[in-house]
Amino acid sequence: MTDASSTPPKPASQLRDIWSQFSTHKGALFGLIVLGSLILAVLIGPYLWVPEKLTVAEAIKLKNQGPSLRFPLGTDQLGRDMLYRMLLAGRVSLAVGLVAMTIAIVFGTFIGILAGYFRRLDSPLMRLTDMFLALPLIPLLLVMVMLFRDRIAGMIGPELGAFTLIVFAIGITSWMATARIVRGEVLTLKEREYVLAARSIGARPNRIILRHILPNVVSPVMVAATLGVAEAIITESVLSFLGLGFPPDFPTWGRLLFDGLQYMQVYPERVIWPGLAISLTVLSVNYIGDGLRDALDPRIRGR
Amino acid sequence: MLDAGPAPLVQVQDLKMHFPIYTGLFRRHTGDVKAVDGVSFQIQAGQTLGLVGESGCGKSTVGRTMLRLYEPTAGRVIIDGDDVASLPPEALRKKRPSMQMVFQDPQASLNPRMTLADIVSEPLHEHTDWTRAQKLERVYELMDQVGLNRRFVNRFPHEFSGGQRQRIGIARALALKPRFIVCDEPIAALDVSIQAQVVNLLEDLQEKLGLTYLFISHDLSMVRHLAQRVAVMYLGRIAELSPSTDLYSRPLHPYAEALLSAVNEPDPELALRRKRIILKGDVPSPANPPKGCNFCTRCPKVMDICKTVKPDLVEVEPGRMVACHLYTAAGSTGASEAPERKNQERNQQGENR
Amino acid sequence: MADLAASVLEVRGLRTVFRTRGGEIHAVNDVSFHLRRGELLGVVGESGSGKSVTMMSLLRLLPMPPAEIRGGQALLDGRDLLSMSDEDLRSVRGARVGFVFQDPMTSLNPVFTLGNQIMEPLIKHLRMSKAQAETRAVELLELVGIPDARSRLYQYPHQFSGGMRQRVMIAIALACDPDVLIADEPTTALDVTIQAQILELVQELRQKLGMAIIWITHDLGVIAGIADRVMVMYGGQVVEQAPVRELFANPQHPYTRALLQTIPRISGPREARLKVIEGQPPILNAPLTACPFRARCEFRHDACDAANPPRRAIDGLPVGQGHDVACHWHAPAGREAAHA
Amino acid sequence: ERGADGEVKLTFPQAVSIMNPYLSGGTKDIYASSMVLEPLAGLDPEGVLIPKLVTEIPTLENGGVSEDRTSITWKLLPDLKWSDGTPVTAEDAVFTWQYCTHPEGGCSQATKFEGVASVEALDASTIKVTFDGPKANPYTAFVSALSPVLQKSQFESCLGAAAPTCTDANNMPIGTGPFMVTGFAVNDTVSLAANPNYRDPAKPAFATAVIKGGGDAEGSARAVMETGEFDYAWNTQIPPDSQAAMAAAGKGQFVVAFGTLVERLETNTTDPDPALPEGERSTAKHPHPILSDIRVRTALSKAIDRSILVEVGYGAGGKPTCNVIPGPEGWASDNDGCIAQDMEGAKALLDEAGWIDTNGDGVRDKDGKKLKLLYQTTVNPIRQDFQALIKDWWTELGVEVELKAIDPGVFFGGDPGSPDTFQKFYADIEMYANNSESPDPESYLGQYQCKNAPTPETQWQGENINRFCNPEYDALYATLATTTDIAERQAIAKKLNDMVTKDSMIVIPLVHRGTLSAHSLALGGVQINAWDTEMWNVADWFRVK
Amino acid sequence: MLTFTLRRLLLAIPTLLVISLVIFLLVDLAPGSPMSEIPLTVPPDVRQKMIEALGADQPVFVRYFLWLRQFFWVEPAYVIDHWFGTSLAAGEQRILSWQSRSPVFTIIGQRLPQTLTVIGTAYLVGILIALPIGIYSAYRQYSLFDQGGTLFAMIGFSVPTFFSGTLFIIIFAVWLGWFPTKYDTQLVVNDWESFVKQVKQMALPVMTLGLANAAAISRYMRSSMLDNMTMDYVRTARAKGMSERTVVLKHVLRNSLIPVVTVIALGIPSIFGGAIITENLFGVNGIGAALIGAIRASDLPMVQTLAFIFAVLIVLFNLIADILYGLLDPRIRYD
Ligand SMILES: Nc1ncnc2c1ncn2[C@@H]1O[C@H](COP(=O)(O)OP(=O)(O)OP(=O)(O)O)[C@@H](O)[C@H]1O
Ligand SMILES: Nc1ncnc2c1ncn2[C@@H]1O[C@H](COP(=O)(O)OP(=O)(O)OP(=O)(O)O)[C@@H](O)[C@H]1O
Ligand SMILES: [Mg+2]
Ligand SMILES: [Mg+2]
Repeated sequence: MTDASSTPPKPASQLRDIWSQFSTHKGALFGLIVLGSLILAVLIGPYLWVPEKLTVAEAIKLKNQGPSLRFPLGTDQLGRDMLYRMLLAGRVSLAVGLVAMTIAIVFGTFIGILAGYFRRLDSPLMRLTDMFLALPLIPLLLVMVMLFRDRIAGMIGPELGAFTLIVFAIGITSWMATARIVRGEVLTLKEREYVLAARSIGARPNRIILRHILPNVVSPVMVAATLGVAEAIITESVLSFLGLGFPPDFPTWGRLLFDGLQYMQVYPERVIWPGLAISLTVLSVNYIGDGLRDALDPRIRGR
Repeated sequence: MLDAGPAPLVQVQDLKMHFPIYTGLFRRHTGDVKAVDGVSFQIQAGQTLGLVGESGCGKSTVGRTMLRLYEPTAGRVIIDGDDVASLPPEALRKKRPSMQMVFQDPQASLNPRMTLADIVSEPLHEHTDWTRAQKLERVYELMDQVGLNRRFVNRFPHEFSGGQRQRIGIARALALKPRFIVCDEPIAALDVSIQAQVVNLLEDLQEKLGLTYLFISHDLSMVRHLAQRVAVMYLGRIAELSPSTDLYSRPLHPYAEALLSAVNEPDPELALRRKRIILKGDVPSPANPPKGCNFCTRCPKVMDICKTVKPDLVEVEPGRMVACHLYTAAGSTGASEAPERKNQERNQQGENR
Repeated sequence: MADLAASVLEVRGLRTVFRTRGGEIHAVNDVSFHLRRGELLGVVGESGSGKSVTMMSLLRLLPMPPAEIRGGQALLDGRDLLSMSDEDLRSVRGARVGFVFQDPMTSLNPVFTLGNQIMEPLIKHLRMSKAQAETRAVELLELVGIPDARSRLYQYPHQFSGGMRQRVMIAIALACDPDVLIADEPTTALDVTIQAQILELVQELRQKLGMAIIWITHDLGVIAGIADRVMVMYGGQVVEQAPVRELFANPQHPYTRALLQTIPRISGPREARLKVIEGQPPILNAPLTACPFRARCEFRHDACDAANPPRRAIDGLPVGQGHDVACHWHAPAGREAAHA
Repeated sequence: ERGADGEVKLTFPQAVSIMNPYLSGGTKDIYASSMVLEPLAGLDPEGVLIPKLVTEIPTLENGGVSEDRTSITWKLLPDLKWSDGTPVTAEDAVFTWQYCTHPEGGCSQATKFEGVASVEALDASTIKVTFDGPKANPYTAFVSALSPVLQKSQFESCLGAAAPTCTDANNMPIGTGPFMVTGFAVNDTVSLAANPNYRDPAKPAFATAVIKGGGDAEGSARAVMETGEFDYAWNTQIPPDSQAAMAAAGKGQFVVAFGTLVERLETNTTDPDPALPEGERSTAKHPHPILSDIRVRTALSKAIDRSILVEVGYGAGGKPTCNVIPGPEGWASDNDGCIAQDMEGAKALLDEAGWIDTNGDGVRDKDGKKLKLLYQTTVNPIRQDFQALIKDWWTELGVEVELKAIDPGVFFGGDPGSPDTFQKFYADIEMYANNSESPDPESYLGQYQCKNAPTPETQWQGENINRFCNPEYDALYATLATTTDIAERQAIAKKLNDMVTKDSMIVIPLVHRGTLSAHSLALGGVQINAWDTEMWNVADWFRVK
Repeated sequence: MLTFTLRRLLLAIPTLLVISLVIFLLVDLAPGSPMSEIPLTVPPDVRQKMIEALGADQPVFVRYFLWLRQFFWVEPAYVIDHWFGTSLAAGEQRILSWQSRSPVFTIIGQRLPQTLTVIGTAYLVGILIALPIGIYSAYRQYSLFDQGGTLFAMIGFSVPTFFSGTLFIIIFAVWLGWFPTKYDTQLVVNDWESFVKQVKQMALPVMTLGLANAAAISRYMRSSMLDNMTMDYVRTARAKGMSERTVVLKHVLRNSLIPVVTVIALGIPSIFGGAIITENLFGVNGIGAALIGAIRASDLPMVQTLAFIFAVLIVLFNLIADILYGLLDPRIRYD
């Protein structure tokens, strides 16, 4: 059985394995392509598609136009090019959605693992979770904005400041579900025999958590992440609506959707574009999550 | 065989492991699962002690508590001079390389998301500061030792057969050159033809590296094959601790006797001739063991004294320790009479087939 | 003990494959056997040799997909289980064929009481009323030796020990007095004392009810104790089949021989070293064209690579009736040889 | 004929919280309660006084107002009854005065009784209001829906600190109006029924009325204009495009009334630089580095095309204006110099002021400082459109603009702890709308006195948002308070208006806004009124058959 | 189980007290004042008087303890008085809303029925839609139906209610004219006609919210079913000759429902919390609309009381979810 003569392989990079499995998942590829093109579009789109410079008076004459060659997605109530605005909005929305989701997931996973792994922390952390669930969101956000907006804006400028604050605010108010789920998983995982085995070789808790527990909570975390993106994008629009979000000349998909509502009946495309963009993002993140979950599981991989 | 070494490598003294039960409004501590309730034994360096008994009697708990995977309730576990049961955390971590464990379920004890290389080198990450290359070299060496093809380094546990998985578990245990290994039913989950491979491997390693084993199993024939001495456990206590040849030829404790009689011989001729003692009655809960002898609820030879007084584990014959009133009541002289009496009573309560 | 003439179950040329992402797995290859009324057929073979898949194929209990039954017949009193309608099959399952699965810990539904689970087939197949079914369920539990059966009826599986759960599984399988009981490693997960209790029970029931039993196990000791006839499987096919004494006394297939040698004994002299079967089980990703055991066989010769040996009788009786083996090599007869 | 026309259904985008206007300043509450509670006199759509509970409007001519203008005497209609059938007496008015001026009562209409020395019941039906000095405009107390008469017997135990605890009285006050409350669900629905004791036996035409609150302007408008579920919707401020689309459904019509509501830009004359220590930021201590220059302010105004703003935001509901007092006729200044956009003129002014784009980045600068402004307003789709348009124009002018939108609850909340209130004005420009509550703008113009500037010392309370301080203005305003001749008053008011607008460009008025409401075509008799409640003539409403 | 429940309930008290204090400080610290809805024409000194009359100028801890006293003593006493005709609460000040000067609990009492009927029905409808979709999607994994279900769920997640609600209004109220857009909270259901009216006016908000709820729950149901579909006991059931219907709808479903039911229970507080946007959109003046209105108006007593009740519900339903878990899953015991 042992064949010492053949040169043994070096431990291989798992990344390639994961990728090769990922790339066989049709849904995941679809998701990756869609999300990739969305990101690419919003990153370079605004440089490629530069709308014509119009004076206000000229633009107003062109308001509320339907899709045309000149304005592929039509114009808004001030005659601004919707395509350009959609692209700009996408930058913010995608960034907020992905970053805020990441913060929520990371924080939630962190809390969940601590609560699940260390008995002593369980009760206090779960009560903290209860508290966050019970806090009324809007006053919380109002307070955060009041306390930090100017300070952060002073440090890194109003736009980046708003971004940081919003992303942080959304993240900090949406980690609770993840924490609960992760805690539950960890409670069962830590009784697994391989965790015991790791302890028997003298592994420290941080190693056990990182190597043995964390990788096994990916699957529920992926689901939470999918939902998180959608929620973050929507929450951002609600925040903007409450004046807690980005400066008003900063379009985001959520805000375009919100603004478009007034015109929904007369110019339905005004809500369709941002709605479509949000749905596509969520759908693609969902499929990517599915694929990633499968790819990260060596038991499924290679089958 | 008994006096193989002057100083035993492993000494367990009155080890207790009680899992607390909390009940009531304020989670008051109202009782304990007495999984291990006063167990003492020693193992000489380079030898194997077999630990047998029925499911749930506390075998795994003994093994795990010895390695401080559970915090023992009481007792001392002296391994190579240090009392593991009371070492402070950092010292314990330093001590871990010298004592290792092979787990019952090879599938469950290997992280499904780690490759063979990761799994086997994990102890090295924790206890050495070798370079990658050095670690890899050691991994290969270990793989050779346990008979795994070096080409398998990048495979995941699910890509191995059960026997191979158990070899990975053994390689991991060997990585830090331990002196003592607890083998917690290392073959129970395996196919017969693979069981033999693993048992042979353990034997070979013991020979080559001078390892000391605590071999936990409920496969009595395997224990007989491997162990020099065997402890039979029942409900958290040791019922009998004897050299294996003596135990298998003439078990003293009624439970050991019943246990041995239940083993199936892979031979139709023998099978027909064997007499089995089928135990009746339910196994008591370890949270609420009977007052006297643990075995009194099912014992075919139960006496009145058994229901009130706990028998101690005493040496009734040279090298043979039994916890049973049949022997202790009669004193050391009564020990030789006991087997006779046993045979007479067999038909009264045990069922004879 | 067995009535030679009547076979309750006759399996002919069963083939089952799994279609997986990595290709097809030919788990069962041309398996044929029969089972007589009142007989206990032991099935042994190494892990992955297709024992469970064979038996589950009979009742079409495999998840399809990925499983696919490619051919063969399974005649239960002359009616083919593999081609009958789903509705008809359901009236066979549980009623005429009882099945005890490998793992007692997970085979019972954790959220229903035992009574509920035992009564289900009674109500469905025997059209009993609830009260009747309850009485019968108590009888069954008593039959499998569970004390205080009536109150146990309202308990949940987790309140039972492993051995008791296995007995409950047997009770469910026996509920409708089936003609055939298929028991898939019912005692592997249990320790010896409990195993002994169950073996006891099965012997008793067989005598009382006169049903035919297929008993899958790794444990040759168990086989030696209770089987009438033994079937050895390897690589998805039957490699040897013989009455139990004959098999232990005169094993023909190299695998069977090796298997008998690997096991340590509880009595007799202690072996210095256990025999092992070196090598890996075959990968069943294509239909067999050569002997599956050839890579590990000590008697390997050219014929083994050329063709998959068919089963041949070695005692003059037709294949399946007496002692037959699927091997190109002819073993010297006798018990001594087996233990060489 | 009373009660012949069934039910009339009204919807408000903001729900009614309370039916006692003295405990709420909210327009929704005042309008709703005006169907039940009535003042002695009201105002018609032209802003002219009309008697409600009195026989006639007291004037100097008829002797109702004393020669020295220190008292006014009202005469109640004979046989006037509360809806519970008890007679209305002068005592009720006296009580109302006591109620609102009680120091612990927190009366929101206290200004209505400002300067009132006493209210006496000369007899059962004669009420004499005495002022503590000559009063140029004596028609404050008991005039308009803001200060109706309460029934003494109902509110007697609700004086002062007890006022908020009288839930039943506050929610279901007994009044003299055409309707009486039959059911009240807080912040939701008010159910009303015709008052059997209403003074005109033929009115109201409707037997019952319902005011349903909640939702948004869009939804309210839709419920009248498209689905026809409601008869009347107050405050249906929606984009002109949608107005047109909804009107096309043919079920209802939009009506608009112009009062004095002006959407304006306020300029900050003090420096809001965050680098300044807290307490000095946006105070008179530091003049604004850019906006202190009138040329910059004027340029900013000139760059704006107000007609486009109107077209985008209000349609028929707005008119371009250059005044803070755009009406009524006679009070409004004829200043219209800002209506035409003058981009070139604006640029020239900035050049002249020394703001020149030296580095060619499109932003003017001076002494190394960029011409950069922070422009804030509340969250509101129309205001955000305005912000976008104005930013465009100013960018063209060479001004860099940073926009900010703030939740109205915070912006108008006046919480001294919040940096975002309009009084604190931690920005360079802010936009909102304000109006004079009565046609006579005296108190409204008082805002711009030096002493009214919000400062840290006053907890940032104060109406002089711009921190405008011109002794001339203060002096002229002082004469207004003592001038009684109407024509003269109007002249002074125009002058004051011009001082804050075209003369100083401290305030940059944008749009004279009307209130837009919608009513079903099946509802007759609606006459929208900007000077008093829109329900001022609800007794005359009827169902078109 | 009982001791477990009692223990958790006892533990909940300190938790809730801390939560109430945090909420209070938070709401108090939030910018905005009860005067923000007052027109600008009301001068500052009058505003100041009004604030004093509300007691809003008191130090924060005075107000907090006043609220605690009112919430835990006066209001219960008031209820007792109401039922038994005693006069425990005589002369005591109940919690008054700053915005409307009405007792907060009266307002909640007026609004609870709408919230429960509309949001509760929507939740129920959502569940009733979601369960079959989830079950069938899992049973036929990767089928067309399953893919459609996924799409439905994702759209349900990603489309905010303000969008779907407005869309439904335009389609069903404006174009088709089937349903009213404004909910009549005063409608009394006492005959067939008014019942039909009630159903009609509930249709749109229920549809809007039901869609969102169904999306999430169907996903949970599906994944839970998938987990259980491959369990050994399913095979046992088949081996007993049970029909597919029994196998799926009895054996698999019962096990799959365990986690789903707890998810559903955990979602129930959100019913009381109301669906702020939907309530607003359709004029269902429920708790959600009250909360948002109160927040906007900085109506501290109202916000505090609602937020606290909400916190109680969250803690309570967390407990109920745990207990349900124990009831549904006989393996779990809490003592
Ligand atoms: N962490 C724990 N908490 C509470 N009770 C425990 C725990 N671990 C084990 N027990 C109990 O201790 C007793 C002994 O368990 P142990 O696992 O040692 O048995 P075992 O002899 O190894 O059985 P098996 O042969 O089935 O592995 C059992 O009754 C078990 O239920
Ligand atoms: N669902 C499945 N998908 C793919 N392959 C399967 C599946 N189930 C079984 N197999 C394969 O079929 C072959 C036979 O499996 P089977 O379970 O019958 O073995 P067995 O003889 O019962 O082994 P054991 O003694 O371990 O139970 C194995 O190679 C196994 O990998
Ligand atoms: Mg064990
Ligand atoms: Mg099997």
